[in-house]
Amino acid sequence: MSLRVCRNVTVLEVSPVGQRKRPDEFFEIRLSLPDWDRWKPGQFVMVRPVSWELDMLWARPFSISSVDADGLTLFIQKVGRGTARMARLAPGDQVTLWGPLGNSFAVEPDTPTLLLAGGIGIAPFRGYVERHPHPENLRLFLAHRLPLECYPYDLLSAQVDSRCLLEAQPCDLDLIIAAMRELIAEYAARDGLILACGPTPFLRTVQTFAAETGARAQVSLENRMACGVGACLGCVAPDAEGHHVQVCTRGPIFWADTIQL
Amino acid sequence: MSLRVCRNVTVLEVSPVGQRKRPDEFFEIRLSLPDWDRWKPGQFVMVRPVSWELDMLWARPFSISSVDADGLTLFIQKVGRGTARMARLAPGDQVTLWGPLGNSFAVEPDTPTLLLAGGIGIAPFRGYVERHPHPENLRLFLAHRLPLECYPYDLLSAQVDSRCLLEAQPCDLDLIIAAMRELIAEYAARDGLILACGPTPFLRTVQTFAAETGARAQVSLENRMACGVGACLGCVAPDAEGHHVQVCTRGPIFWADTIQL
Amino acid sequence: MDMHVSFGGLSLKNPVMTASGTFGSGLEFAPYGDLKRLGGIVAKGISLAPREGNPMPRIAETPCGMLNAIGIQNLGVEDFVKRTLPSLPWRDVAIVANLYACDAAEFGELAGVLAAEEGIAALEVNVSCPNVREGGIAFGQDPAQIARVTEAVCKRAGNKPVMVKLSPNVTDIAVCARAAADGGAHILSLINTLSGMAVDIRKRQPRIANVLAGLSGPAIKPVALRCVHQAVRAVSIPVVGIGGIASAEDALEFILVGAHAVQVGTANFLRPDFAFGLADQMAALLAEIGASSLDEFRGSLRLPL
Amino acid sequence: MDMHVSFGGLSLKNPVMTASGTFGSGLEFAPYGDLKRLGGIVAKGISLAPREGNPMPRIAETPCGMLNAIGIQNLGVEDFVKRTLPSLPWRDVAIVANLYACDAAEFGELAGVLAAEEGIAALEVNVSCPNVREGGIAFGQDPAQIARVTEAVCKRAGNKPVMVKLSPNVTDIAVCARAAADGGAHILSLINTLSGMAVDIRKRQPRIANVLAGLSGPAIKPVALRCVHQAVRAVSIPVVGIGGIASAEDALEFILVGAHAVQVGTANFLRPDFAFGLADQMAALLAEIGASSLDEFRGSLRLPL
Ligand SMILES: Cc1cc2nc3c(=O)[nH]c(=O)nc-3n(C[C@H](O)[C@H](O)[C@H](O)COP(=O)(O)OP(=O)(O)OC[C@H]3O[C@@H](n4cnc5c(N)ncnc54)[C@H](O)[C@@H]3O)c2cc1C
Ligand SMILES: Cc1cc2nc3c(=O)[nH]c(=O)nc-3n(C[C@H](O)[C@H](O)[C@H](O)COP(=O)(O)OP(=O)(O)OC[C@H]3O[C@@H](n4cnc5c(N)ncnc54)[C@H](O)[C@@H]3O)c2cc1C
Ligand SMILES: Cc1cc2nc3c(=O)[nH]c(=O)nc-3n(C[C@H](O)[C@H](O)[C@H](O)COP(=O)(O)O)c2cc1C
Ligand SMILES: Cc1cc2nc3c(=O)[nH]c(=O)nc-3n(C[C@H](O)[C@H](O)[C@H](O)COP(=O)(O)O)c2cc1C
Ligand code: FES
Ligand code: FES
Repeated sequence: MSLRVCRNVTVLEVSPVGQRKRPDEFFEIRLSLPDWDRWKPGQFVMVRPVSWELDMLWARPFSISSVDADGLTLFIQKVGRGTARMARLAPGDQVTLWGPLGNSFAVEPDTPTLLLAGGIGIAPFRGYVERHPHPENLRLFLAHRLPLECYPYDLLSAQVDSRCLLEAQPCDLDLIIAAMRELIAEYAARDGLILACGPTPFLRTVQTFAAETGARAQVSLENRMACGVGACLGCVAPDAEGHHVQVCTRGPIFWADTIQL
Repeated sequence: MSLRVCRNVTVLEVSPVGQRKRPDEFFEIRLSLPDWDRWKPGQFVMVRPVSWELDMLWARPFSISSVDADGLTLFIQKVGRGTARMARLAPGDQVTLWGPLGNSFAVEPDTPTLLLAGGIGIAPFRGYVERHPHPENLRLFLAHRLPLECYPYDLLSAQVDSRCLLEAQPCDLDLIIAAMRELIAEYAARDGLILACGPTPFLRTVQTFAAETGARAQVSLENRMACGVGACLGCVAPDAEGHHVQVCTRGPIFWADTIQL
Repeated sequence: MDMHVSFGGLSLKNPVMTASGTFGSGLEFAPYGDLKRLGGIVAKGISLAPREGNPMPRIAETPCGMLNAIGIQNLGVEDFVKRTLPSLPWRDVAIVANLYACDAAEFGELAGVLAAEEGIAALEVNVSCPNVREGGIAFGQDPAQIARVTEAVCKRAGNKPVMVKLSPNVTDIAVCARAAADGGAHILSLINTLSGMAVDIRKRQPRIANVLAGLSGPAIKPVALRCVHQAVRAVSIPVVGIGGIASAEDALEFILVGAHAVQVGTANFLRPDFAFGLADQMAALLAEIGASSLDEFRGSLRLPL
Repeated sequence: MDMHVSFGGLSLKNPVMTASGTFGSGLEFAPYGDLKRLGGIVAKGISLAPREGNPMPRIAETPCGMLNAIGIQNLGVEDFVKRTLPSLPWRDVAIVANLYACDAAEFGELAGVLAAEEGIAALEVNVSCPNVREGGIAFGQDPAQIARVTEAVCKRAGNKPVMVKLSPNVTDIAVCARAAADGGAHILSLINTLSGMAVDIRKRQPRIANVLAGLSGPAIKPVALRCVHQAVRAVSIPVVGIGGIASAEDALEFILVGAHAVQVGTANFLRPDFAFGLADQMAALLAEIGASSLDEFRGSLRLPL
């Protein structure tokens, strides 16, 4: 039954996103298909360029952003040494890839569903929107720090009702939090579904408002990972009872009330 | 007075030599000029691609094969991890380079001079021939294991009297040694100058015959190096009295009777 | 080439084992290869009672290596015996239990429980618990404690071979090796991680919540080889080499200095199928370098006089 | 930012020194930068009598590191004092002599010769000589010997600060640090290299003629940081951090755990001008991360309760 594989795949394309303002800070990477095609939005892959040899031992986890007949697309923000080196990959380079890994976002076709993306957290929602049977039930909210053109926002806003807020100065954060509170309350009232992906403080905000309003919310965690398969216990988070659970296999997606952030 | 510098220079071109038979085993690499131009044949540079980051800490030493207005040419054989990674450099890549380092081959314009090259040992002789005021006094002998097209032999044989012998099977080695003995005896008799560059066993052969015949011979050593500037004492060889001398600064070229191989 | 090895009461179809804590229970890696291709699986550290392990963050990447301070998170020996062991292919691959406790009595008790299990091929003793009474120096850094713990485990190990895993964080590994051998160990395995640390200059905090952590991966291979070399010369019992193995060549380096088998740890994170092909690659490389057999190659390092 | 540091009787214009054995006498690097930009230069190891050092090969590359067994090749203290020292810019940059001997008396004698030299800013004591009578364990691995050697050097050091360089190859670095402090050391420097080894599976030989060699470079940085962290907490004398520093960030990590200065070793081989710009880069990085001064930043690591 296992669909997970580890393969060397080929880089097809590395294209900067929003390069005008932030050269190379965000990029999309297209990889040749490993021999799996069943995957669910919210799942991720572990990726390690073969050229890394012995330095930087760990692969890096990335949400599957989209898969089509030609390949697998990841959407990546350069935040450190590994992603910087990945931005320099060229077509033809080999990367070791394993997956699809982890669980996936709940899909309730007829439920009003709110997608809350914090920055690069928008990555998995591309696949979610593409695969959703009733995208008209979806709404996207993006809180972003960098110019909008850096994110695949246009792609999504063409398909679903979307809204975004820029955090340019500290006071913007209050606006964003207020907007999130309002949205979460609205979806709680409609017995909707809330899915969130972004940095930990962003997820904490979601968790807090969901708890306050009783909203059903899922959060996707981005803990540092070494193995991605549940073995190293390096990625754990405490669940509601304080037991350490692996984010890579028991997550990365958790119901907001089952995990401590 | 010091001419030595350390600079990041740009890879202009990486071209395989004799690729048909041995893909990528030999290659020529052209680098943009560091801001020096005075160098002498037999000197070398230390080269470390910036992309190596923290793995493979040491730069690799290579003889300066040729320098012209556009750049510096090295001629490299792939023998291990470092040279393999250098073969994958692309135009535009940055490498850290310091030099010119070490001493140089004796130049006696009017003396009959024999250049003995063992395989990749031919590299410095390209520059030696190009810079020699009377190339008609030079003769080249190349002992090689791989097809001739892998070496810059044609380039040199167009300029100086040249001869080569292929070591394809064990018995060929005897032929090569016999040829070397004969050549060295001839140059000893003519009070000529002998310059040798190649693997250690090759240099030992030169040393032995030079001692037997009283020939004046210089050998260029290829010890493993870490600093290239005489500081680490990792590259030393015992001189005639058994004192350890740095090959990088006191060499790489030694009169054959002053060093123990 | 025949890669089968027998030593110290263990019989393995090839000398490649996976190292404790880096391969989960083994089952996590089943999607990526056939567990039966491995010589052995050392399960993750097991204690008598369940342990939650250390707070997060627990891992950090370092040059050619990594730090971890997992803190032996596990569900306890009862869960292991009832739920994990039965689902492992223990008839076809040697399953080694890795025992963690903080005193000799507890080690003995743990050994007693595991020794009763048909599915366990051997017991590996992890003596890295910090000895709080002695200022944080671990049991495994004190030869007398190593001997005491080894004896306690051996007494309760029944017919299971006992493998004592040594720490490299000692002045003289030979003394520790002899202490374990004197305590009755059948096999030594080494090295466990080097004690290390990493800090974040921006947050002005350690990168690992536990502050101190264990360094593993290719960075430590030279230290591991040195320790194995010294241990092999210090004792007559067989030795399993661990530390930084990331290729067939690395594995053979440990065999060359005299190890009977190797354990692969951090390299399992390079790619989850890493360990499965290693024994075949070792066999091919042995043939390529002209070794006539694994036995002939083992310990054939020529030292200067 | 003001990068000047004074500690233990040393006054440096910035906290960047070059480590012994990796920077020659200093003069080898003069073509690549202005020696006066350095905080200090620790000269290569000096013994009373000239030494040829170990046979070749003496160095090998390892993952993110290197092994060396140079064996303190040097022309002896007399040559150093007469020929090297006068040509160094000792009025403008602190020149530290690195003393190597195999017993306390010899150390004392060496210290006496060097203490008389105006051009020497401090004495660094390298206690890594293997103690043949005690089975190859080095002086530096035995706290009692560390104390004895330190005393012997201090007695003859006149007004020169004495810096004792500790080995990481010990069970408890804190005990060694206290031994040196008790022996009268004014400063500790650490770490020296980790004991390691490399072998060639094709030749079936060690890659280093001496078999055992010292591991250095980025690979060992986590071990070095841990040792410095423990030493800083064990003693009240100032500590100089060494091991794997290859960037301004690395250097600041050592300052963060409490080091007063750092020494750069293997990174000098990355490029010969490496050390010259490091202090400026550290200053810029300190400003970037919001530190108000070097003093404020030093030792400001926040540990969990
Ligand atoms: C399930 C999952 C899905 C993810 N999906 C995406 C995605 O689609 N696109 C994307 O750009 N990023 C994604 N991430 C985050 C991505 O893995 C990290 O940004 C990346 O690993 C950083 O590597 P680095 O070497 O560049 O950074 P490092 O130099 O290792 O670290 C730089 C900074 O990033 C933080 N960091 C490092 N590793 C991780 C990590 N694994 N997770 C979170 N933070 C980390 C560090 O703490 C540090 O602050 C995902 C993470 C997880 C766990
Ligand atoms: C002064 C000097 C000039 C040189 N000129 C040239 C040249 O013009 N062209 C050229 O192709 N090569 C030249 N070499 C040799 C070249 O430096 C080595 O082939 C290279 O460093 C090997 O690096 P690697 O990482 O590929 O090999 P490694 O993986 O490090 O080693 C592979 C094999 O090469 C040997 N080796 C490694 N480093 C050296 C070294 N520094 N010197 C000699 N053998 C080594 C090893 O012992 C091993 O057998 C020169 C060496 C010196 C000292
Ligand atoms: C994440 C992680 C967890 C580990 N857990 C254990 C453990 O539970 N018990 C144990 O004896 N060793 C444990 N180790 C040590 C390894 O088994 C091994 O001895 C060490 O990592 C060195 O080998 P390597 O360099 O191949 O990883 C762990 C290592 C890592 C990286
Ligand atoms: C080639 C080489 C030679 C060394 N020689 C000495 C020496 O003579 N005396 C000494 O105290 N340390 C010596 N060391 C150790 C360094 O000074 C330093 O402590 C060690 O390399 C760790 O720092 P690093 O990782 O920055 O290199 C030497 C190191 C190397 C690499
Ligand atoms: S990343 Fe290893 S357990 Fe999750
Ligand atoms: S390479 Fe360092 S002294 Fe020659």
